[in-house]
Amino acid sequence: MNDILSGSLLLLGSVFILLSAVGILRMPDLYTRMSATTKASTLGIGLVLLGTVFYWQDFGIASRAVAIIVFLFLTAPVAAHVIGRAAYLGKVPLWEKTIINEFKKSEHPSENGSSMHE
Amino acid sequence: MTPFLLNILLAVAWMMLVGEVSAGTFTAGLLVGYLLLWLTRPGLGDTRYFSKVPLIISFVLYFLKELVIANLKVAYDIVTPKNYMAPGIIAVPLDVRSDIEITLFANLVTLTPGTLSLDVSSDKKTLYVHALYVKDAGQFRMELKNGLEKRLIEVMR
Amino acid sequence: MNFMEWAVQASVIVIGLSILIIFLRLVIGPSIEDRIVALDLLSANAIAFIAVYSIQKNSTTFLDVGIILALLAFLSTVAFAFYLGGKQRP
Amino acid sequence: MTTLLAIIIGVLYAAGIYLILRRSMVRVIFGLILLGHAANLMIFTVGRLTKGSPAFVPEGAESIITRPFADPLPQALILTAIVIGFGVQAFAIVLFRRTYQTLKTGDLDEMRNTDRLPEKLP
Amino acid sequence: MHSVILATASRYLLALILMFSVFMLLRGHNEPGGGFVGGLVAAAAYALYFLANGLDAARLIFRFEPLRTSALGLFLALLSTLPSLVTGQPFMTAIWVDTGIAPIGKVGTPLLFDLGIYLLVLGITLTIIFSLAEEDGLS
Amino acid sequence: MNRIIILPVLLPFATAVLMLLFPRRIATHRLLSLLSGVLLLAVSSLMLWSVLDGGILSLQAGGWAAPFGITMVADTLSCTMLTMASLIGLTTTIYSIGSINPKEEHNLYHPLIQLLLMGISGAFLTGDVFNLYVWFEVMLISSFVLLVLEGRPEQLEGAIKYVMLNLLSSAIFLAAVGLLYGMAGTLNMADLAVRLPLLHHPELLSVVAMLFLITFGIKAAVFPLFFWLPASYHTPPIAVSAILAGLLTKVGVYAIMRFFTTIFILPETDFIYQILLWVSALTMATGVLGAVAQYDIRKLLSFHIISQIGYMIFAVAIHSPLAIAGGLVFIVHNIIAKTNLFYLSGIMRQLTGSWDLRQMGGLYARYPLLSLLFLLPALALAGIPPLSGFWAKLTVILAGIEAEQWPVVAVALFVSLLTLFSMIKIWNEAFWKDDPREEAHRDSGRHLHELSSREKIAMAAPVVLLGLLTVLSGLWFEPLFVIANRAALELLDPSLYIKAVRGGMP
Amino acid sequence: MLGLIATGFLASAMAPVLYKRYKENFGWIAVSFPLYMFFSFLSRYPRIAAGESLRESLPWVPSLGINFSFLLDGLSLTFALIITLVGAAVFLYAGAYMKGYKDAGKFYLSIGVFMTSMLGLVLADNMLLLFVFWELTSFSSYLLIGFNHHKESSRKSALQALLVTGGGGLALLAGILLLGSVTGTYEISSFYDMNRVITAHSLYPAIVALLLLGAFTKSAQFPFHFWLPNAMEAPTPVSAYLHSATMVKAGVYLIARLNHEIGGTPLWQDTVLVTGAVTMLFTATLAFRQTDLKKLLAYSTLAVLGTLVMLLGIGSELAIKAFFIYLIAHSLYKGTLFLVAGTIDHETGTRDIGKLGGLRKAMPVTAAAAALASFSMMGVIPLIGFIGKETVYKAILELDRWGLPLITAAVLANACVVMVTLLVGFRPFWGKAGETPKQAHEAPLKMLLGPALLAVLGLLIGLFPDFFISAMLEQSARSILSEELSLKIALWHGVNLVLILSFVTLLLGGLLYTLRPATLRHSFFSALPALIKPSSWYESALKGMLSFARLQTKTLQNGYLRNYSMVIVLAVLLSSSFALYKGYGKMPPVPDASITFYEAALGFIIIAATILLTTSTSRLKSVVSLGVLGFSIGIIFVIYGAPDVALTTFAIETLNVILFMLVLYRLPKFFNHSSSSNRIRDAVIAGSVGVFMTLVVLFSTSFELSSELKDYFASASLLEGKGRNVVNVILVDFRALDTLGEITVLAIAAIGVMTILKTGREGRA
Ligand code: NA
Ligand code: NA
Repeated sequence: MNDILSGSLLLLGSVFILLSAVGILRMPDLYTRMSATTKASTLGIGLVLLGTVFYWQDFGIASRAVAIIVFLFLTAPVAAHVIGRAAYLGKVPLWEKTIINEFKKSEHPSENGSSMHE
Repeated sequence: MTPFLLNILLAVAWMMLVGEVSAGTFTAGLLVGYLLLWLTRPGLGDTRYFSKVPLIISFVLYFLKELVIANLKVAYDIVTPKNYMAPGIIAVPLDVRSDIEITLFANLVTLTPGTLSLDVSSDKKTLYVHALYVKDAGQFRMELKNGLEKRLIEVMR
Repeated sequence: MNFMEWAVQASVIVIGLSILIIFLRLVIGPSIEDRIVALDLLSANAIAFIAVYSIQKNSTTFLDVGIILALLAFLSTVAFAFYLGGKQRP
Repeated sequence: MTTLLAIIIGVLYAAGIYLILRRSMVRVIFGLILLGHAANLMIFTVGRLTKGSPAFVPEGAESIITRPFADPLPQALILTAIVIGFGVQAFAIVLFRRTYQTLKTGDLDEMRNTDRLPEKLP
Repeated sequence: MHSVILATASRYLLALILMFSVFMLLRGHNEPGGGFVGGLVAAAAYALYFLANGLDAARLIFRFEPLRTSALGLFLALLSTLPSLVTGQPFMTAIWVDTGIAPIGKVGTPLLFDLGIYLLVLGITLTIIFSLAEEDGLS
Repeated sequence: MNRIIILPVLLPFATAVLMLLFPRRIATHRLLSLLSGVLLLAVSSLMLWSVLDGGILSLQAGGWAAPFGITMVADTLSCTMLTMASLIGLTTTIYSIGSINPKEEHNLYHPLIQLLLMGISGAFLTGDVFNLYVWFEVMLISSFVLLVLEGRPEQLEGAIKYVMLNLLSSAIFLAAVGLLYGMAGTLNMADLAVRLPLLHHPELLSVVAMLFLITFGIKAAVFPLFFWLPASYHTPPIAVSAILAGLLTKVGVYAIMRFFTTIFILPETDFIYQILLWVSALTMATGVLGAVAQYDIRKLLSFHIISQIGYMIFAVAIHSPLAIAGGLVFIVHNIIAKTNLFYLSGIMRQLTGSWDLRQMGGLYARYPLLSLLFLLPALALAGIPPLSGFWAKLTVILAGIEAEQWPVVAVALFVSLLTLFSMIKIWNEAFWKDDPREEAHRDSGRHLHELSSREKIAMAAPVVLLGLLTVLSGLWFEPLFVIANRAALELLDPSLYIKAVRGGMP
Repeated sequence: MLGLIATGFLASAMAPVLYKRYKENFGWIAVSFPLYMFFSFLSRYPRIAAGESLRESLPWVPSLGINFSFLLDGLSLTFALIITLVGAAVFLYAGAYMKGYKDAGKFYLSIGVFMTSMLGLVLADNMLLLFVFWELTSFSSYLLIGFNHHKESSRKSALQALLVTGGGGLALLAGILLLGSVTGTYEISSFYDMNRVITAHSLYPAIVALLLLGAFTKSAQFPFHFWLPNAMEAPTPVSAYLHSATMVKAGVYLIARLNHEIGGTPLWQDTVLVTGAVTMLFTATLAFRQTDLKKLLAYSTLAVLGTLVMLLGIGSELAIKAFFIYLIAHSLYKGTLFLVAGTIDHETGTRDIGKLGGLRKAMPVTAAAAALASFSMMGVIPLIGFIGKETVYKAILELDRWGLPLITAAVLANACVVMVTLLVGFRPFWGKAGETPKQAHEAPLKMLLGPALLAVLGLLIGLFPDFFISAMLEQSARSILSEELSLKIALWHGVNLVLILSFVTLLLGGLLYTLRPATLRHSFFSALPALIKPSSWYESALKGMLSFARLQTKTLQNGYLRNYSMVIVLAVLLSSSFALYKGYGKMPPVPDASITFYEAALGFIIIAATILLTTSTSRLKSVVSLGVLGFSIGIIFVIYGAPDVALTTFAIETLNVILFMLVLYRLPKFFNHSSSSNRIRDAVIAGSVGVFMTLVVLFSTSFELSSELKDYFASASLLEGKGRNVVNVILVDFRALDTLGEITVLAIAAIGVMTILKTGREGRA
């Protein structure tokens, strides 16, 4: 029974991970990639780890797996934020079909550097 | 969050890490936690915390629901060849005030698929959010404020 | 092969595939931020791989590596962002 | 896998050597780092590979002789080598940075003053 | 780079990661980890704090002079070798205290040695990072 | 007595740690350095005496029997090298007190020197191949830092080459150690000596031996691997140049000696000696020609190091008892004389304000005593009897003659003539020639009376001491030769070493 | 004798101090030292004359067979007496001559060391001990030639003398060592009866060549003669002492000393004879063009040295007799004449014979001494020079081979010597007064005593040869020929061919003297000796060596780091491939080629990231690739059971990223200056290294490794190391010493980083 639960969680998680991977390949610009996919990945990994919790059913292992999940959920959004912010300030272009942009450059007068592409 | 509560939390976290629930590990956790809090004291500032366990639980459940729904939505978009996206960057005025509230809110927004907190204005009154499915900017703002932000404020205050 | 073994095998392959796809993004870019995001995702997926691998090899010691990996991947992403956001530095 | 690792090691060595033969300072640093990786992987590989079974004495047991396990000694050597390598690399990177700042060039071909002979024939 | 979100997050992460680093240090004799990784993780915590909050804040919160921390680490490592000399055994022979402590296992000079490594690694990593940051005027 | 072996490593380490705990107390640093220097010299001499008296000492670090732990071994060779290292450590410390800028002392100069000595001592004493790598790295990184302590452009430039090429050598070293373990399953030198002849698959031995040879060849600065040395050794403060020049390359030679007399003495690795033979001739020749072409006294001396390494390598290539003894005599002589010459060049620079021989002059007329002090190591280096260098040259060449290596003997003799030539070049330019500059433009140099008595004593004492040693070891050569002979016999009969390390083990 | 030598060195060392105290009067003190030695040798004369040899030995380096062994026999006594006697004259003379020199203290030190070394050389009974003194004479001679070191020509000449004699010294050393390895001893008296052993040995030709090379350079034989005239840069007492009476005779001494042991073969005798004869004639003709008093004397000295060597080459009893008389005669008259030349120089300020004349009125005593010595040098009866020349001619005439050419050469050479004598010994004192820079006065007593003593001695020995030198001669000849000889010396033998030849020589000399001004104008005569000019060979050799040194250094030490790295890489590649080929010579078996999907993916990523890193044009992209690479390698460690290594790898990679992010702004951008052909070349070499390493890994993993250590660690980790993590137990316990070194490296690296940055800030401030 535990195997079934655990195996299903592994599979489900893997699917989310794959989806996110496909997403990152398919999405048109950096922002859409980040908006769409980084969390799917986080969720997928969380599910896989949950799978390990159910596989071993050991408090020590469970707490370690949970620690990873908690840590991932704490850090993933921050990471996405800092990169998204850096990209925007570094003038990584938006997809041409972006319909609205309320983030005015004047908010950040100091940001006048060119793109970070080398 | 008072340092004391934080200390307790760290002690619990310690027990989890060690993988053994006992008075010994808890005491060790308390000690380790106390030491670390003393070390990191300047960084914590003055925060208040009062226990709202039920609120927290319902908030977590709400968020998980949102998370799964949004994930599925985006997943559908990824696996289907057609693109439903209408992305944009929206300025969301903030009611949350403290740094920790802003951070939590922004991170929860980011964690939800389809949205990404790009930046907080320097006066900390506006959050700029990149979203995949923007039909109406005003509506998007209201959904975010009435849903996630409202519940977060309930939990935090 | 029981279900669990099968699930583990499948997961390993699926995760491996995902890693390859993300690596493709890392190679393509085009912006440096794209590559950094890809790197971040690669490390995260590596955690998933390690978790599955630890089930496959029935060895829990690898899980600790996952924690460190999560922590450090985050740190390097922040470092990259720090650099990218550092244009205004003297 | 040993074969694949042998090839990987070869590629790492080749790339490392290629990079340290460049004129551009930063590439040379990257070359050094690659050589470090190559050496570590090589020690690991020639110490023979054992999959998925780290050298830990399990709870309750007193030795791990009962099952095949990865040789811990090469691991300990690599750990030491990695750390030493890191220290040395960090120093080298900062040295290069400082040199660039002082000499205003990143072209190693322009750093030939210490080897210059006096112009006048004796 | 100043982001409220990162700065706030880093403050809470600092304690968490530091705790994890101590954990890594203490059980390294039995599980993956040890003084070296522990020290690196601790350094990573402060590095994160520095990246988010700047050099001055990071120095303030670290409280000690990084190089002295390394020196202290070396000193502990040195200290851990002395009992063997005093007791007339070959240099660096481990001396163990009989009673074990729950998560750590047995306590002895190797643990002291590991603690020395921890402090040294923490100290030198921060020495390097802080020196570089200072050089770039990143206060 | 065996427990004393760790002190040469522990003493400088402890001293450095104490200094690092109080990084700003320069006066304390000096005092501690001196104290540690004296103690180290006492300890290493005691060890040498003890080894000569009672045979090889060994210590199993951590109490783990060989080959499981790390063994430290003190035989006659390592004790002799160690004594030399501690002697040079002490003299350099004294010399530094009079010559190093206090700013550098604040930049942790003294702890760095101690750590350098720690690395050197470790390298001489360890009986473990990987541990040798570690000590090499300790030595290297401290030399890196010492090299750029002042941060002048030429130091940075020299350091880049020094660092890069030495790191390349470390990479090769590491690979060689890995391969060796992969073949023999052990790292203990004595254990290797026992196991290597019994290997079922010895095919890779020649490759591994070759890699070790190249690694140590780079450290020892032999042809054609020496480029890092002349590119960098003339750039740091002269006290640093002196200690690096005196000791670092010799560690490489020591390693070659150790490895190719104790470990790699198999039919598979015999071709190495042939390679060493030709390498030695080319090293002697290219080094001395490099020296001849120079006008910067430090560069000239740096190239000389290489040339002299050639003689030591020649000795290893012959590896007869006489040759090894001669090689060791050469090392001892060279450490003393070469370091002394670097010290002297620092004094000459103080007095003339220049490193360039063409800018110097008039020293013979102004400072006859200094001239005499210069002549001692200079003539010793050129092999003029009865100074130490004569015996060094004599024994090595005699060994070459006995081995009937005529071409290399011829090169060695000719090179010694060129060595004389280049020493005379310094003498001619700096001492005999009149000062080329007008009296008014001599402000860059300082007159003797302008130096404080601390500077004078601290810079002169090492020169006098080493000069005396050069003379005394020439006049009373027999004891040195007896020690060297003992070392050679130990080296060429590894069973003693093996027995000391592995005890009763089969 | 050891005591005497040791005293000599000690006394020399005290000379500068004493000189400082006694200044002007030091000459009188100084002379006591050689005089004391002279008399102490003289006191042994009776025993030696009685056929005794005195021996002394003290071990020095017994392990190498080197002892302080001394031997006083006829040969060494002759030399010792010459050395000390001429030394006394010179020391006394120098007391006045060196008055004006600031460095007179150093002069006495050097010349004292020289004299003692020279004594040691002739007394040594151990070849290596002899060599030690040999080198000391070379070096003290160097210091004395370069005494006027502010002059470039002095420095040059000193260097030249040192290089030539030093080079010869090295040959001598090699010869001695060879001789030692053939005979098993360095004690000269020990191989006294080993002539057969030595001459039959296959190394004999080499030994002869090397020993003679040493002797010829020292005694300025053709083609090494050129250093001697140049050595006239030395102060005149030095020239008198070293470069005519003593040091240049060291080579002659060596040949004489070893003649019995090594000689007797055509190789030895002919080489010596021909070299001596060529030197005699060639250098004598070179004197023709000289105008400087000292140069003239130098060339005549060369001719004499050639003659002495030639006589040893002839090797007959008569020749040895001639050798001895000539040796003594020459030391006496040439010493005198050099001192006289010095006096003239000192008093008039010039040594140019064109400017000198009529000095006999101002300097009567000097003129008398000069005349006496000159007659001896010309071979005029009844001086010792006459006996010398007579015996030489006799010895040559006795020869059946080469008699005629040799006698012709000898007469010609001696005619030149006569001419030189006329130029040096008479011309300055006679005729009308020349225009000299200084007004000439008679020299002070100290400068007169020496030359006068030597000149008178020349006369006395000439008159009573039997009394003075016969006994010594016999004993010396015994040392050289090892035969009991009874050689009576007489001044007058009646009118015979030899006497006629002597007469012809004088006439010819006078003729040359008178013809000289006219012939000198003909370029033919001045060009003649220049055709063969070994000194220019020396010059070009020196120059060539210097240019080659420069070229080589420029080529090798060219400053390009990538070339340096390339050489090392090639050294590894070529030598190790050779070693690999030697070891295996076949392709490796492929071990364990099985592979899972994720391993393949990992391998792909690592290789791709490496390629990305290598080809990247952006630094940031490179850092990202490096990150991927590092993390992937970490995963390999995870897969193969090395969690601790993986942890460390991840941590280090992250730190590397942080480090790069902090410095990247301050690092140069990538650029590509290398030509594409360079890049291809590098890629080929790098690729070859890669292939080589792959092969090595495959080879070394192709068999099982049985490691005793692995099992030991596993079993001892918990029981004795008290830990379950074996790797960690190794790090902090089994191999804690490694870790101690490792953390030391880290600490030093941190200090380095801090220091570099700090000095950088201070530099900018
Ligand atoms: Na989101
Ligand atoms: Na560990």
